[in-house]
Amino acid sequence: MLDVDISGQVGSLDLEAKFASDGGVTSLFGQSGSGKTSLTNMIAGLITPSSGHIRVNDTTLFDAAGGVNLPVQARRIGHVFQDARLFPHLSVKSNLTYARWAGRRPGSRDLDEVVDLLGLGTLLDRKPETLSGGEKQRVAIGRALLSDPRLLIMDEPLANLDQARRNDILPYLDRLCVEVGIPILYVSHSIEEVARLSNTLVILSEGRTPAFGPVADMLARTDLGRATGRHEAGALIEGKVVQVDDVWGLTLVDIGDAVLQIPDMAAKPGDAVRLRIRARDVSLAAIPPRGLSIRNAFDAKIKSISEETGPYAEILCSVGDQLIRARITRASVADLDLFTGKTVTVLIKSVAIDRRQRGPALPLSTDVPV
Amino acid sequence: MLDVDISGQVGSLDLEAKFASDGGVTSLFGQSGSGKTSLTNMIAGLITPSSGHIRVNDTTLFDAAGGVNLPVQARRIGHVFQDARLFPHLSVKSNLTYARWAGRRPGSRDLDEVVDLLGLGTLLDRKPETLSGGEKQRVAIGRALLSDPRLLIMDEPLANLDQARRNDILPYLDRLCVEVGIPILYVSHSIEEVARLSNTLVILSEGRTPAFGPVADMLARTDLGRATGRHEAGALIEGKVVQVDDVWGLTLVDIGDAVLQIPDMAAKPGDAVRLRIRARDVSLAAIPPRGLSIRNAFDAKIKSISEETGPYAEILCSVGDQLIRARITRASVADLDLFTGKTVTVLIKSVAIDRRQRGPALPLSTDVPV
Amino acid sequence: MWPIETTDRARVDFFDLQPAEWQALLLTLRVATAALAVALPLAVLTAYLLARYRFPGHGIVNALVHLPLVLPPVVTGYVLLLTFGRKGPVGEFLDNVFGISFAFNWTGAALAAGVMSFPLMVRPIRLSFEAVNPKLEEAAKSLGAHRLVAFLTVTLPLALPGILGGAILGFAKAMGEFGATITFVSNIPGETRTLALALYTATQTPSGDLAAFRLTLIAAFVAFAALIASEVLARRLRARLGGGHA
Amino acid sequence: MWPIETTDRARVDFFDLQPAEWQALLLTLRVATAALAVALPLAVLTAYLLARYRFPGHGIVNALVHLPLVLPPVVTGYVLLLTFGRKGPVGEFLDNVFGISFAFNWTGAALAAGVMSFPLMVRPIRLSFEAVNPKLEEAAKSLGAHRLVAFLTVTLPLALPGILGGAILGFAKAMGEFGATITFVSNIPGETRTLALALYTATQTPSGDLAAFRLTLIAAFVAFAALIASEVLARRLRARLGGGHA
Amino acid sequence: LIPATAQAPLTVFAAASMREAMERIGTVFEKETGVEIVFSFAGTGTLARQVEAGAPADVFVSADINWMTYAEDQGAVRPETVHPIASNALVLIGARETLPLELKSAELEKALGGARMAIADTDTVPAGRYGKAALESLGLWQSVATQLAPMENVRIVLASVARGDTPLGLVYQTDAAIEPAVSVLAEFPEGTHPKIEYLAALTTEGDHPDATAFLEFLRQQQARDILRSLGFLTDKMK
Ligand SMILES: Nc1ncnc2c1ncn2[C@@H]1O[C@H](COP(=O)(O)OP(=O)(O)OP(=O)(O)O)[C@@H](O)[C@H]1O
Ligand SMILES: Nc1ncnc2c1ncn2[C@@H]1O[C@H](COP(=O)(O)OP(=O)(O)OP(=O)(O)O)[C@@H](O)[C@H]1O
Ligand SMILES: [Mg+2]
Ligand SMILES: [Mg+2]
Repeated sequence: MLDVDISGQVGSLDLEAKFASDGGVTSLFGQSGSGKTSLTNMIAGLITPSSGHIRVNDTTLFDAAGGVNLPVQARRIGHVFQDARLFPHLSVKSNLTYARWAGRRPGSRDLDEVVDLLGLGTLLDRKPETLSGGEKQRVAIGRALLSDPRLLIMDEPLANLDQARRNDILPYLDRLCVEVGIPILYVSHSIEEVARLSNTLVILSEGRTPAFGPVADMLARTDLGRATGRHEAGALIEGKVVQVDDVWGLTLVDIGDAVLQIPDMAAKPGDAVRLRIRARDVSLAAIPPRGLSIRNAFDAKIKSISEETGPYAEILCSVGDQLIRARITRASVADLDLFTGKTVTVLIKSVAIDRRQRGPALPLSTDVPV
Repeated sequence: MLDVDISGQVGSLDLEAKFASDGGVTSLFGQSGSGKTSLTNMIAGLITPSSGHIRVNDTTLFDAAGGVNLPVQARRIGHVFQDARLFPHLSVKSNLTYARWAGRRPGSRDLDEVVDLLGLGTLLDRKPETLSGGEKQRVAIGRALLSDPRLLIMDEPLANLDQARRNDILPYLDRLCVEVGIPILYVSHSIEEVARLSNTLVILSEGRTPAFGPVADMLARTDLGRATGRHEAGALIEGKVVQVDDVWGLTLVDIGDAVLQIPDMAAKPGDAVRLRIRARDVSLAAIPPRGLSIRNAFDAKIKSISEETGPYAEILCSVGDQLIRARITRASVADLDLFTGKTVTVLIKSVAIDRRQRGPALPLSTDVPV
Repeated sequence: MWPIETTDRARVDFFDLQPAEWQALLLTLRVATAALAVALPLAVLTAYLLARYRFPGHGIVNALVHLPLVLPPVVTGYVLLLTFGRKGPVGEFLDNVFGISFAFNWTGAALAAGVMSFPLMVRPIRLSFEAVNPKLEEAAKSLGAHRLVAFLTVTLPLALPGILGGAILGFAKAMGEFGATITFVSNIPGETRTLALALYTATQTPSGDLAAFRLTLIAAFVAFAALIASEVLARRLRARLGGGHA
Repeated sequence: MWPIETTDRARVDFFDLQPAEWQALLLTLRVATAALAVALPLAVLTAYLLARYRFPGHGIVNALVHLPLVLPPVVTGYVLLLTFGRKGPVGEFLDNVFGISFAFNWTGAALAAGVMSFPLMVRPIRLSFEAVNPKLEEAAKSLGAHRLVAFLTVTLPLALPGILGGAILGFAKAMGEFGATITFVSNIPGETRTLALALYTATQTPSGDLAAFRLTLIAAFVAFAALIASEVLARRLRARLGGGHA
Repeated sequence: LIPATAQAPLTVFAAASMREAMERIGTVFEKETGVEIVFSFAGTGTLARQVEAGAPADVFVSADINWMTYAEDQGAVRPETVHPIASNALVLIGARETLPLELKSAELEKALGGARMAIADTDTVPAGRYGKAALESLGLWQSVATQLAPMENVRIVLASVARGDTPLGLVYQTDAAIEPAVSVLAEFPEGTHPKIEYLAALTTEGDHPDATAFLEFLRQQQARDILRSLGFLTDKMK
């Protein structure tokens, strides 16, 4: 649980942020200079807001009215800074274990596990100065993970990392959140990462938080196009695994009025899953087509059509009580004679579906293509 | 023209790099710690290789055999460092214009133009310390752009920038390369960026360059899956604009045996274009379907089918003398009864096609979704 | 200056500087300023060389710089006398060729002060140079700045807090320098009798206590003023340098 | 030690230290080491306070620290004599309560050396503290380190080059301190006659020239050794600190 | 640290200009009595203030009547024990083999040739004060006052003249006697300056049993011989 309602001045920026989340991963999303780092610094206790409060789980970290202002070292926040801020005089290993020997936080996490996850095995005796950009970033992540935090703040932690490494780390963070119950405040410019990882999305724009809420809702909102990056818009679909097809490596997911086939190798029947379906990956057909490699085809009802200038149109369709967005050309809207209320066939390539898992007892989601 | 063949030791890394490119954008791609920064430092003259040579256009920057080793300041390389390395005591403006007043490089580029491009207008009087991460990065880019370089080295320049800003900067770099003819050496972890921007792709792996070549060829190579990130594989298609449909905002591109419709608003008939088509966006049909929102459907012949373990299969198809890759499920390969030599219908959503422009006299490519 | 009640008379007398005190004060400022003006650039150069280069003789230069600190000032003054005195090898040369004479005049006092304060300047300046990230100079070069320009526009400004710190130590030392000065250029009122020498003179006479006390106050006051000015300057500098942490 | 040809006899004599010289040398080392041991921690503390905090009296502390530099050493020595001497208020108190006496013994020499070298230590150390990025201490705190721990594990080690630099200046000054020492604790062989004082003593008569020269060499030699050791240490330190630039 | 037993060395605070003489006398005294002696040499003023501040000195040897009087006034020395042990004369010196001159304004001017005359500091160093008095009484002060180079101690005056930095210098006869590189050009007649006397006394706080013996020894023939051999005058001492 994260409950933030603060205002304050940072340089020329007038920050006024208000949002709440139920734990899990809360993503801060906004343009460069919108105040993301400033906001995280206030939550971490590095900048004192002028008013408001900050609560994590049941602990009040800051409350201007109540005169509460826990010092940084008492907040137990694992902070991955945007600039890694490694200790230049300490070896990688001493950096990683700093919270243990200097912060007296024994830490429940295993050093070896984190070292393996981040691929730091061969770097332990090195000094930060000799590390590459991505290596520094990984050490910074490891240092925060090992600090036994009750909240993890990660300020663009994967910016300099390659896809393979991201694909290792993201599920780990997911698991940390789900299994260990550590909430994460995640700053990222990558809507991919945000969509894949977060439960709650907070939009930050010029120091304000014009909107926040469950990530699915937020990604479906068209009024936030500019902030979230329109072409990355999509929908999150809730479903339940009904069957695992080991022969073809496919998993069947019941989403209510349809069953989707997705590539997956780690699901069990009965698992609750969330699927991210990007608007650009959804095609529509006026009549159910046959003989396509596209495996997912089901009927849906057009709820709205937003035609924009330019070549694109955004179609919102409902399947049962869930929503799916499609982006097609305006030309196709005309060709297929689409209108609100019409029933169309939604086509989604299996390979284009991202799977995310939620719920405490679930196994770790694996390295699926994003 | 860029011709690099060097070897040297950097810390524990044994670097041995050899590649050449015909100018344009050369992307260095490799995992964290593979030696990208070290290689760029050698080219920039910050690390002296133990042997080999470095040539840019017609200038030899380094030649161990010939005893040539131009000092950094004589190499005229605009270097965007991975860590921004702004001058902390100078204002943003003085940082930007440093090459002019301290390097005595008058510079052909206009300060205002660069400031606008990078959105630095309100920051000119600020000190670097007060900038946000992305703002620092933008100033670093601007500083290099304004240094009148004959080669631009950019080490993950967009890592901390949001999509909108990237979409502003990438076409500018493209134009710089194409119109002004400044070659760019670009380090990035984002295959999107690499695919969109570069002519030549150099793979770096543990200090070696196992492969380099035109980006289209490289992305089509399946043996580099690990390095390029398999799910980002795709193909580059050459074509010529035959018609511009202003009504629907579509451009028709003749790719030889087929005409594709892509969303575009800035092309002229006769323009040569390159299209990037990702394998995950390509569907196949056994028989030509009808009534789909998918606008591009044309026949192609299956050249090969690589079935992997897991759910995926990669199909290589030929259209005229060009190649297109499709990634579909193994299940669909069986369902559609695909085999090498069979003629199938290739389906590609218009909205999924990335356009890149090449050739000197072409107008600037605009902000298209990636 | 403003009307003074007669009862304040004694106090006023105490705070009014006597001509000899004025003379010593002005001379001290002149000597310390001249010492700083000549020694500081040299100290910056020496500090930079020691910080950034390993050359043969590095250790010797370093040791020579510190020598005036280790030897009793009288010895340093004596060596100066032997070298720069009218009949000393260097002194004679300078006198004949340039007409510069250090013997028994205020320039000699400045020379002594400069030599004695040199090690105090070099060390903090050197530390500052060492603390400047050499990568910034690399960045400057990559933008076309030649070595000297890169030094002048990047490294030097970033080392300014240290240079200021060194300058203060040096100035304070130059103001207080006594042993080498009296040995080298003797204690000539108006010419080489700085505050420190005047103060010493006062302590060496049984009845000089009050005079010594006054002179101590004057010296302390000037030092305070210089220090406060330097603190203000340093604060501005740090603000301008953005803490030096980009 | 090794067989020596008789023709080398004079040379050997010259390089063999006489008992009095040994005594002075050992005393000097003892005094300088003791001065450093006591003054350095205080200097680090003072420097940190001056660097990181603005408190009322900041300027005064800063000025007091520098005062021994501005005043002629004789004055400082005299003030010490009046304060810490057998009949001085502090001296009497310390003697009565703790049985500590600085009067005319080597601890007094160490006190004088410590006071005189204090400003030379504070300045470089302060500069080093100011050069440490405070964001690193923030990072340490965010990892649970309490203020003092963060200081001890991050700021202090990163400031070590400056502390070492200050220590060297201080040690060199302590070795060469003369004016305040001779004034405060006089020139008693074996007790307060350090190398610098012995050197002065030797220069007081023409027949002392050779002795003075020898003593100068000894002092210079010790200083060189200390400097070289410090350079080696500094180089190692810089290597360990990774240049301080992460 | 100095054990308060009879074994403690006898501590003598002596003017730095007496160093050679004192050390020689001390050696003889040690040999004869077996009493260990320790000397502390510094400027007379410094020593006087230290004795006043309770320095562990048993005997104070001053090169200057004023400072001895000061010490007496402060109760630092026992007035009844104060007595002269030697006296000295002032001489004008020049570089070796310079011709003697007469103490006349014109001759001094000529010898100086625009350069300075080295002298011990006329305010702080006894030799300088005596020198000033002598020059004044000879009517020379006016003409040379602006051409003086007052130095911190006599040794530097000697060195300065010996090296030719200053053509003339004003020092004690004892100093001139030991420095081979200078010649005496003129002597200042007795009476042109206050009596140059070296005085010794027991300190108030000193409690060394052999202190009185040393004080006595300073006046005996052996000590006088040593003092004379170094150029001090002892004839008029009682
Ligand atoms: N000390 C300061 N003085 C003036 N402006 C400041 C200061 N500190 C921050 N700012 C401004 O406040 C804004 C928010 O900064 P912040 O670092 O929070 O941005 P951000 O959202 O993290 O951006 P990025 O994604 O680029 O890291 C920026 O425009 C920055 O320039
Ligand atoms: N001084 C050094 N000592 C030891 N190893 C070093 C040193 N400098 C670099 N390395 C190692 O060389 C490798 C290459 O570093 P480089 O900075 O070139 O990587 P990179 O490809 O730029 O990585 P990234 O994408 O993370 O920035 C890294 O593993 C790094 O740890
Ligand atoms: Mg930020
Ligand atoms: Mg790198």
